[in-house]
Amino acid sequence: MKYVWLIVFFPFLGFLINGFLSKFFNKKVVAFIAASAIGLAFLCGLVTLVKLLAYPPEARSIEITFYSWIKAGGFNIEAGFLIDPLTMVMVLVVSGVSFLIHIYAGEYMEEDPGYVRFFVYLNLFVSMMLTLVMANNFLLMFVGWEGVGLCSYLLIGFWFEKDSASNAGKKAFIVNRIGDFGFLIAMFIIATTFHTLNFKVVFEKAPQMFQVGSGLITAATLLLFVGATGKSAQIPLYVWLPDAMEGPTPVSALIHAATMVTAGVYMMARCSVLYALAPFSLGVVAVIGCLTAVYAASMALVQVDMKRVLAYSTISQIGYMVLGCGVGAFAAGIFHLMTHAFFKALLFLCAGSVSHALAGELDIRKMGNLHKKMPITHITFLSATLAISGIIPFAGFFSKDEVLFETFMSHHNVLYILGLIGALMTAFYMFRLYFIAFRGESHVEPELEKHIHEPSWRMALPLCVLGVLSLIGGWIQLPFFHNLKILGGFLSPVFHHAHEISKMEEASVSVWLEGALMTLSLIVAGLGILIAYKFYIKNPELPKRLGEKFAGLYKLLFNKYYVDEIYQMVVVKPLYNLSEILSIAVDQAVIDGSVNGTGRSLMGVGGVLRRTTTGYVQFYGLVMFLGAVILLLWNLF
Amino acid sequence: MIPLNYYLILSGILFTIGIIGVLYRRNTLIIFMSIELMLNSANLTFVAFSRFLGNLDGQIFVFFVMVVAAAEVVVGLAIIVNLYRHHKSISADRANLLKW
Amino acid sequence: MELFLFIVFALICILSSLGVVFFKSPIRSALSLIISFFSMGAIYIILNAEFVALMQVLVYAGAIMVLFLFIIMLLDIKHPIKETVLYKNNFFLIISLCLIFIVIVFTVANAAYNAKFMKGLKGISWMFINNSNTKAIGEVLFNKYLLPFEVTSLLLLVAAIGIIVLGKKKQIKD
Amino acid sequence: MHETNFPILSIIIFFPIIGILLIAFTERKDGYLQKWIAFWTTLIDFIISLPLFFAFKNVADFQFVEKVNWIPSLGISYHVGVDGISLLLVLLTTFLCPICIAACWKDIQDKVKEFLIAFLFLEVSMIGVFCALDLFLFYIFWELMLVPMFLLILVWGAPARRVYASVKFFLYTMAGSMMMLVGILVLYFYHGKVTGDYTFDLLKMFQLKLPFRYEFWLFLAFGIAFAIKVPMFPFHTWLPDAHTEAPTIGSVILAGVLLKMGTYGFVRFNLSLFPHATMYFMEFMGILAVIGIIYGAFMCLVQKDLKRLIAYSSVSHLGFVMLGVFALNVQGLTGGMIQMINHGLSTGALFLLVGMIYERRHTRLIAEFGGLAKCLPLYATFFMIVTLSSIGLPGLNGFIGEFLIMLGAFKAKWWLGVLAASGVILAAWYMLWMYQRVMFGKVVHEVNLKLKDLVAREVWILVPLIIFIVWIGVHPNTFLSKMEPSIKNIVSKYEKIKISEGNTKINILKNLKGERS
Repeated sequence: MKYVWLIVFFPFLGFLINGFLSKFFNKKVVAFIAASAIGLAFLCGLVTLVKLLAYPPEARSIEITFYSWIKAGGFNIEAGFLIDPLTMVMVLVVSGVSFLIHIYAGEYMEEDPGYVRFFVYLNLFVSMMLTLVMANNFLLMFVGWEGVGLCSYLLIGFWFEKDSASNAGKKAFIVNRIGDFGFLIAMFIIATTFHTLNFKVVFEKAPQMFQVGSGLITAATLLLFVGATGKSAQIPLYVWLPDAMEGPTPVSALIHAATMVTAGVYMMARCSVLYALAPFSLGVVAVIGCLTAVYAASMALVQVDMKRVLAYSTISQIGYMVLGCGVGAFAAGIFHLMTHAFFKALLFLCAGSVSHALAGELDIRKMGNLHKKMPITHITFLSATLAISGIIPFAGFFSKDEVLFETFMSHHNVLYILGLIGALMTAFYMFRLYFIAFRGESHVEPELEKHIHEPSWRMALPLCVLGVLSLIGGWIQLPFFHNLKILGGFLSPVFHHAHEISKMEEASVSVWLEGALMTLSLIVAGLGILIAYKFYIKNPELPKRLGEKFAGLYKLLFNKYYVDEIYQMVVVKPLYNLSEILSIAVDQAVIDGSVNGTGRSLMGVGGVLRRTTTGYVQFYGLVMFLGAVILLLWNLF
Repeated sequence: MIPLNYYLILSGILFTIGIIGVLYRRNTLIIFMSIELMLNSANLTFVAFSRFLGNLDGQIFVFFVMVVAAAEVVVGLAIIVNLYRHHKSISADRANLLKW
Repeated sequence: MELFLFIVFALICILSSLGVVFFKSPIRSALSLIISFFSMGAIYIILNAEFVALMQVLVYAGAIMVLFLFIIMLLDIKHPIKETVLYKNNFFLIISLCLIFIVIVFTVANAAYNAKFMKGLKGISWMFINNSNTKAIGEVLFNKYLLPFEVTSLLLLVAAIGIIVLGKKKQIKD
Repeated sequence: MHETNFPILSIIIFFPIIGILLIAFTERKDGYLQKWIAFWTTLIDFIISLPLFFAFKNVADFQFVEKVNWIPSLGISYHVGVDGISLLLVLLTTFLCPICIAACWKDIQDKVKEFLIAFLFLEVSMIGVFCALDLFLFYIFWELMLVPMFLLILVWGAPARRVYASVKFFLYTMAGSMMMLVGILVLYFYHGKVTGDYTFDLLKMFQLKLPFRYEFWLFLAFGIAFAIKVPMFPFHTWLPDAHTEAPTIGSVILAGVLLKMGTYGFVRFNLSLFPHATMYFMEFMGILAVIGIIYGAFMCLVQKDLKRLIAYSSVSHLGFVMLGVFALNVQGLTGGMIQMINHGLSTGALFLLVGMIYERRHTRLIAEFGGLAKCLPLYATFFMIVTLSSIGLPGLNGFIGEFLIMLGAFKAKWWLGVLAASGVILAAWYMLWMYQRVMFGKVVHEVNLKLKDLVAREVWILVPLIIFIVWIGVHPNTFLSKMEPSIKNIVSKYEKIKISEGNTKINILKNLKGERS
């Protein structure tokens, strides 16, 4: 168990080697080092998992501290790692998916000049993500939190010649920073009330010191949620994710699908005890999660860029995870997180191989019946689409159904219905994408036509592995056989503390009710697919007619509800103008003015006095005599 | 016996006339003469007080005043000569080089 | 009797000094200055300070005025300097200040009049050693005031050097 | 407080004078010999100061104290010592100086001899200020420090507005220190009147119990001098001018060390000598500090000149430090102290980087640059690391300071902490926007393409700074433990007051009136 720090150390070592010694290796070696670093981390993760399973379920929470990081007065933070089932799930998901993506990226970034720099940033990202996941106190998690934000800034703005890329990077970092502002304030509240930031201590002391629904805890949890919205792109602070598609596709696959965006969900799961103590903030979380799901899905309906569609679908799927956490079913949230990581990464990688084949072309209107020329990509893409829309054997079905089931069970009926609508839309836009891109007549330009080729094995292998995972990923949490809920059982010790507080009754659910709910979500998904089929295969001109009829609505959705423009107008522009005014009005005019003013006025007084030296001796004599007389008068009277 | 304050009034008047001469007249020579007049009025006060206080210090002091007056006049006139040589006139207005 | 003499000489002295200031040509003002010196000497005699009177006449009237006349002759000022207009050089200001000064002098004089000085009116025997004022003055001068006496000689030396330097013609610089 | 026989502090303070003498004897033309001499003197001075760090026992009182009577009749003594607060600042100074000399190798070509003498003299007075324990000696070093800095800006500054900037800097600080002189004299006479022995010794002043009225006005007198030096919000306009006109080394030292005089002064004098007044002014200074943070950040957004932008960013950073100092609790003060060191390192590095690009392009306007990352990759990486440290990215040094300060401020007044935290967002905004305009995007001006990347010398200037930036970020305790005890004993003074008088504004006013009646 002592070697847990190796998990984080290997990617960091990869970062250092590639960073400093890359001059001596060629591309192959660099890719190998990067991928092997992540592979080793994955293996260590497995070893730790095996060791963890050896412990009895309740004792599965080991904390290893290394050194005292900051010691100031009574406030002492130990840097260390906390190993428990939740961490293990995250570690395995993160390192596993990133290992596959590293292999994929080895091939994908082949002819890119910044090859080494790409892998350096990627390795740094994975090590930061692992620190975030395994940290034992809020501050170390915050280090990982911002480190991950930094790497996403670097990777989004990877092709920094493109202004749009560097702008997107800057936007991502600043929006994350706004989220971190909330996280920071929450940390202060926790630090001042509990005098420590260590998870174990805080989560033991919280229930004793505060009863359910106390104001302070609600404030802290809400601010933590602000941090989460920043990082996991929920309603207010999601604007950076669609622009983040400027980065290379493996980056989007790794960071903006599988790992970074789920950090917010992980943090909420980690602080489940605090959230249990504040039902109000749980409610807020659930509402925001559900709204984001529906809102993002609506926007995804009309997007034309493949990666933008996937970006919005990520936002909406995370909305589901947040909804899961919001209704108190943290295990369901994490389960959906895991399955989502698989099929969303797969979708992005397929998008990558399509753009690879079409020389960077991502506009779906210029694609069509690629299924014959790219069989592997086509099959894996199909499996991922089925998974995400929630069709029975695939992983997406089980995880999304679990979330919707928990929402229904905890009587959030309105949210349940919204969730269903979201699921419908998801199914629709995913299959819209599938039909336009792979089925239907080909709109590919003629000279690109012959260029389409199946990607080499290094790109195809990850696709297949992820395909299989997105198929069998769901089976570890089968709905009917409670004793067979492997993942649920595995995670339960972590969340039982939270469940005790919020007195979640493990209601014995009749099998019929569960079956009914499952069939209902199946029907909804099927409906979505049929509509998409009718729209884009049966009579392709139907969407165009619909588009004209609801032109207003279409334009609104297409321009992303003009949210970016609103933010720009409401927040960015006024702040910039304010500083402009401030700098001119206050700085130059008032302060500088007053300083120079005193200088000039002294010069003025000097000028006046200068007049008195007329040069005539008698004038001076007169003045002297005047002074003498005045003195005499003064003394006499 | 003439009381002391007659002498003081006399010297005061002489001193004032001297001042008028210095401040009013443009001719440097006249200025010098009025300065001599002022010094004399001071001497008068010295002698008057030594007479009424009953010790000789006052009169001794008159000698020192005379010495100073002599030195002053001599140097002053030398300057006037130079002034005249330079400006061809001894009017006090000429020397205003110090004017700002 | 003594009072009468004092008033006569005082008047002469004031008139002559007014003359010094208000005569157009410098020669006339120089001569009126000599008259005022003589009247001053007379007043000193009234005050029984013979040696000082003698000195006054000798040094002032004799030496300094001769110098003045000499300079006037040397500079042969033909035309008196045209006086700037009366009120130009703030004549009224000077007059007003002098009036104030006169007021001050009167008050000081009256204050002195009733001050303790009057009591000091002892006889004048202290002024004479075996009835010679000069001896008394010489005795005090060379005992109590020896150092100042030497310093004045130094002063005169400096003045002499000063004049020589000032008086030289400007050689053309080599 | 034990008297050490070996005068290590005096050696550190006056060692550069040996350098000055050596340089004085070299002729004018061989500039590089002079530079080598200056470099070696400052380096040896740094090496001598290292044992100071290791031999420093983590104890609250002053160490390495030397006391020699200077003018006994007036009670003035050459009294020098170091405690937790001033130790790290002395080390920062001796650490930055060799780096500055190395940085000015190509930069200063004319009148090198005078430059180096002025610089070494500046170093002497800087270290002197941090070690002086005698008010009179402190004031002398304080004034001595102004002269060489003034010359640096006046003679070697950018020819545009250097006279205006240097005169403004000089007069501004001089006006402030006049107030301080009055304060020192009032203290001197009051101490004499009360205890009978007229002395300038700081340690005796600590025991002095001042009535609130005295404390109130003395706090203001000292406060203004230090507020101008810090620069706090209303008094900061001299800083951007001084920085834009100063040569690279000038602004590195000005930002790296001179600004710390103000904050050090607040901690050493205002906080320790006038506890009641500090309690009274705490909220006011806190608000000023927060305004400084946010106002500084806003200014940075609109600056066109790179150096002016960094100057305003240091106004914002020092606003953080002041907030930490006036949080009046251990976390805030520790954060403030460590943030002083961080600011010295990161802003110093920023100015060095700007100096390097100025050496190549002879311009500081951001519009002139663009897409430098393509042609200067190594420069871009260094610039990125330093920008992140100044933004306060966790894992680097900026975060430690800012986190502790905000925590301390949050404990003192919760809304102060929240406002300060907003400063963090603004910092990210203007720094990244600057970084993007300079480094990313297409290369607009062709001349940027032909620029050479960093030379070995320049790399070796930046590497020590980066090492310390990362060290403080990863393992700050090496430094925090040194300053812990002295901060505790200052803060304990305030805990006693809080407990004894339940000090709220009202009863401070009460005892203010009490005194008067």
